[in-house]
Amino acid sequence: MNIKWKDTRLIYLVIFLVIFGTSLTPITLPLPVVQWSKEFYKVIDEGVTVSVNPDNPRHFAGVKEGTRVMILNSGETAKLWGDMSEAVKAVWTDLRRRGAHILLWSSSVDNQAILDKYLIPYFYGLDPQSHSDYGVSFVDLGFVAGGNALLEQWRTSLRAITPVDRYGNSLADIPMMQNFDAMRIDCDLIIGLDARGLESIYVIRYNTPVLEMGGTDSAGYLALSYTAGYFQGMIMGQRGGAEYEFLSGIPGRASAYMLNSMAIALIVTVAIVVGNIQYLMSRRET
Amino acid sequence: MSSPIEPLMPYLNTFVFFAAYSVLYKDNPMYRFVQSLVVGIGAGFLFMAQIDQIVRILVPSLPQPHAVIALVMGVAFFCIFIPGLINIYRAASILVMTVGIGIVLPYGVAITWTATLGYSQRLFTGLGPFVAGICYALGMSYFLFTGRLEKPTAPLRTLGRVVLLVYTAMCISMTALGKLNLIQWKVLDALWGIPSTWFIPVGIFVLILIDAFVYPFLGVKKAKEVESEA
Amino acid sequence: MGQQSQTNIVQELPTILGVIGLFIIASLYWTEPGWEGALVIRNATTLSLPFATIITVGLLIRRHARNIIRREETTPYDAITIGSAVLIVLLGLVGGMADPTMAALYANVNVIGTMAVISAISISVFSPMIRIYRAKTPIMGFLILLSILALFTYTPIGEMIHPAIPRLGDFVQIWISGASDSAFWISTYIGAVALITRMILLKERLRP
Amino acid sequence: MTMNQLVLQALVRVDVLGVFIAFFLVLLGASFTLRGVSLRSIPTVEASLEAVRACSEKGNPLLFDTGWTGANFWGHSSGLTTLCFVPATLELLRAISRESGKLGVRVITGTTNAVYALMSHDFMQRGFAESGHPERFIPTDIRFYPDNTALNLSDVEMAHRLPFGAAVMVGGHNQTSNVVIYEALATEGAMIVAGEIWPNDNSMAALAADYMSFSEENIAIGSYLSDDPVPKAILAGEDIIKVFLIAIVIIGGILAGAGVW
Repeated sequence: MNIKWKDTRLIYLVIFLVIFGTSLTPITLPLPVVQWSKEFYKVIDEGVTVSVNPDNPRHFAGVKEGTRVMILNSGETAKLWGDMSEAVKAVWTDLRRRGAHILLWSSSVDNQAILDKYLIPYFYGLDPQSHSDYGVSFVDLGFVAGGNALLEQWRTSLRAITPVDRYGNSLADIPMMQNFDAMRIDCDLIIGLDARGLESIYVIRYNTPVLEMGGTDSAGYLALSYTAGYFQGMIMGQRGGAEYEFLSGIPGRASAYMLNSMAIALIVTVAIVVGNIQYLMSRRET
Repeated sequence: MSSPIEPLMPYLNTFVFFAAYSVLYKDNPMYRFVQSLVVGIGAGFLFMAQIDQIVRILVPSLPQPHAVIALVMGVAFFCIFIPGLINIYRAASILVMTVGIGIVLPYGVAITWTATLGYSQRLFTGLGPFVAGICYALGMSYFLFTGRLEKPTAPLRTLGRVVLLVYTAMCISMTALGKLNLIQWKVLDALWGIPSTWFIPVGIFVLILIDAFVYPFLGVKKAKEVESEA
Repeated sequence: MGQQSQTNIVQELPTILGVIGLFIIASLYWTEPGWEGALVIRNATTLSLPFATIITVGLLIRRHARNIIRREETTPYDAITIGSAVLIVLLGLVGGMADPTMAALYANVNVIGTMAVISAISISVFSPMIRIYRAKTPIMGFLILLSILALFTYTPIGEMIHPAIPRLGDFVQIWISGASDSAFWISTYIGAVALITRMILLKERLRP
Repeated sequence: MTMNQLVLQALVRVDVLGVFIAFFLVLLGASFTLRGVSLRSIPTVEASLEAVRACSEKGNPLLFDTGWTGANFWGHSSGLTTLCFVPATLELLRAISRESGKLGVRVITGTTNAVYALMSHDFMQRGFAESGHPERFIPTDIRFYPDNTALNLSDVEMAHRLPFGAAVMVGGHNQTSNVVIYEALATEGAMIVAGEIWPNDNSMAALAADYMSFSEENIAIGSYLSDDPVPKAILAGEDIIKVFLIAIVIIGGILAGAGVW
C-alpha cells in the first residue's frame, strides 16, 4: 500500500489514536510552576497592592471570610471549558473554603450553559436557588447582554441597570448583595474567566485587583495585560489547574492531561525535525 | 427538574462532538446533520435568550428613560423591513455602533499610555523588563506606515517583524496544546463517563474505514459535480 | 451648488451624529459619576441589543426557508436547521428559559458542537506544522526552534530534559511574546484613534 | 442641570485624557501637513481584488468572512478593535462587490454580529450597483450566524461543497478558530487572503494564508482604497505617535534608570 505521509487524514488519525491511547492510562507527571500561576495563588492567599493608578494605591489582603469576589464569565469559557474545567473547579473550591462571597455573571448564553452543566451542580446542586449558600455567599446574575457597557455601568451601580438575578429575585432583597453594588469600591477582587478589558475598566482607574483564568493559549492574547502589570496573576489551561492543585493542596484531576500533551508534543517535534532534515537534504541535492 | 430526554443526552453529546470531526475525513451527511442542528438549536436558543432579556430586564425597568429609549430603538431596528423607513433603522444601528466605539475608545488610549509608561519605568529594573521594553519598541516600529520612514528604519522594521513572529511561533504551539486538552476532555468523558460512550467514536471510525476501503457511502456530491452531471 | 452642499450634509448626517454621540459616551471614561444624558443613551443602547439579535436570527431562518421553497440541494439540512430552531422556540415559549429539555438540547448539541470545532483547531495547527513547517530561511528556522521550545515548556518534556528549558520558554513567553502582544494591540489602538480622526473629517463613512 | 452636572463631576486619570486629546491634535495636524506623503504597501489590499479575479477564472464564489467584526458588546477591550474594523471591512466589501459585479463572481459573506450583518447589506448592494450589475447582488448571501462556531461549521461545509475559489478573511475570528476554515479552504485549493484582528488569530494566518496583513494594517485598508490624500496623511501622522511612544520607552527608560524621572 502506498502511504502518503503528508496526507492530512493520516496526521489527524495519528493524533486521535494517541489521544485515545494516553487517555486510557492517565499518569501524573512532574511540572514546574510558572511565574503567573505562583502570583495568582499568592494574591488569593496573601493579597497584593495595586498601584497602576498612582493616585490611590489599593491594598487587598487575600481572600477571607466575606471577601467580595466577582467572577466574570465573559470570555470564551464555553468553548474552552475542556481546557479550563479543573482549574476553575480548584479555584472555586478554594474561594468557598475561604468563605468568599461570589457574584457570577455570564456574558453569553453558552457561557452560562457550560457552567450550568459542568460546574454549578457540582457545588450547589441541581436547584442552586434552593442551596443554603444562595443569597448568602453565592449569587448568579446569569446571562445579561451588554458586555463592556454593563461593566461600565456596574462600576457606579449594578442594580441601576440589572435589578434582578437570573431567577428574577430583586438584588435589593438578597442579603449578600446589600454592600455589593458600586463595583469600583464594593468589589474586593475580580476573577475573569478568559475575560479581557477588565484592566481598562477597573485596574487603570480604580486599582481593583484582577486575576485571570483561561485556556492554555489564552496567555497569547492576555500577555499584554500580564506583562504590562495589569493582571496580578494568571492560571492558564489544565496545566494551570494542575499548578493550582499543587499550590493549594486541593486534590484534582488536572495533571492527568499532561501525558497526552507530552505524547503529541513529542510526535510533532520528531515529525518537524525529520521533515526539516529531509527538506535540507533535498535542497542540498538540488 | 430534569428533562425526560436527559438519559439520551450523553449519547447525543458524544455523537455531536465526534461527528463534527468526520469532516476532516471528507464532507459527509453526518457532519452536515450536526452542523444544521448546531446552527438551528443555537439560533432558537439565542432567540429565546433575547426574549428573556427583554422580559426579565428591560420590561421591569420601564418607565425609566433608558428602558423607554431602548424599546423605541428596538422598534427602529424593525424598520429594516420597510424600505421607506430604512433610514430609521440606519440611525439606530449607527447609534449602537458609535456608542460601542465611544465606550471602548478611551480603553485603547488608557492602555497605550499606562503600558508604555510601565515599560519605560521598568526598563532597567531587570533583564526581563529590559528585553520587554526593547521588543515593544521594535514591535511598534513594524507598524510605521510612511514610505519616507520605511527606508531608514528598514532594519528596525525587520527586527520588529521578527519580534512579532516570535509571538506567532510561541502562540502556534500553545494554541495546539491548549485545544488538544479539549479533545482529551471529551475523550476522557466518553471513556470514563457514566454512561460510557466510547463506542460512538469507534463506530464512526469503523464507518469511515468501510467507506474508505470497502464501500463508499459517505459522499456528498459537490455542487459542481451535480451541475456537470446535469 | 447650495442644494448640493445641503444634500451632502444630509448624507453625512449619520456620521456627524455618530461622531458626536461617540465623544459624549467617551467622556464617561473620565467622569464620576457621569453625565445623566450620556448614561441614559449608553444604557438604552445596551438594553436594545436583544432586538437586533432577534431580527438577525429571523433573517437566518428566512434564508433557510427560502432554500426549502426553491428546493435547493441543501433542503433536508435547511429543514433540520429550521425544525430544530422552531422546536427550541416552542419549548422556550411553553416552559420558559428554565425548561430542562431546551437547556439539555442546547448544552449537549450547541455547546458541545462548539467545543468540537474549537478543539479541531489543535489538529488544524499540528497538520500544517508537520507538513509545511520548514526552515526555508534562517528566521524560519529560528521560529521553528521557538515553537519546539514552547512545546517543551508547556508539557513536562522540558522539565524532564533540563529545568532550564521551561525557564527559558517562560522568559520568552512573558517578556518577548508579552511585549510583542503589546505592540500588536497598542498599534491597533492608535489605529482606532486615527480612524475616529478620519470620521471627524468625514473621511470614513458608516453608510455607503 | 448641565452646569450642575459639570460641577459635580470628578475627573479620573486626567493624564490619559491629556494623551487622548494630544493624539487627536497630532492626527488632525497631520491631516493638513502630511498630505502627499507616500505610504508603504499593505499586501492584502491588492490581494483582495486579485482574489476576485482568481474566483472569476475558476468560476467559483468568493468567501468574504469578517467573523466577529462589528458592534461588539461583550466584556473586553478587544471590542474596540473589532468595532474599528467596521468601516475598513465595509469599504473592502464594497470594493470586492464592485469588482465581483463586473466579473460575475458571487460573494458570500459571513459574520456573527447582528448589526454588522445589517450594515453589510448597504455596502454590498452599493458595490454591485457601482459595477453596473445591481441584479447580481444576492441579499441572502449575507450570512449571519448566531455564534462563531455556527459560522465555522458552515464555512467548512461550504468550502467543501461549493467550493470557494478564494477567501478574504479580514476581521475578527476567535480562539484561533480561523485555522479550521483555512485548512478546509487549503484542502480545496482556495486562495487565502487574511487580515485578522487578534494577534493569536494572526498567528494562524501566518501558518496558512497566501497573503496576510497584521492587526492595525487592516484598519488602514479603507484609506488605501481611497484616492483622497487626507486619510493617507492621517496614517502618516500615526507614525509621529508611534515614534513618540518608542522614544518614551528608550529615553524615559534611561532617565528612570538614572534616577532623574
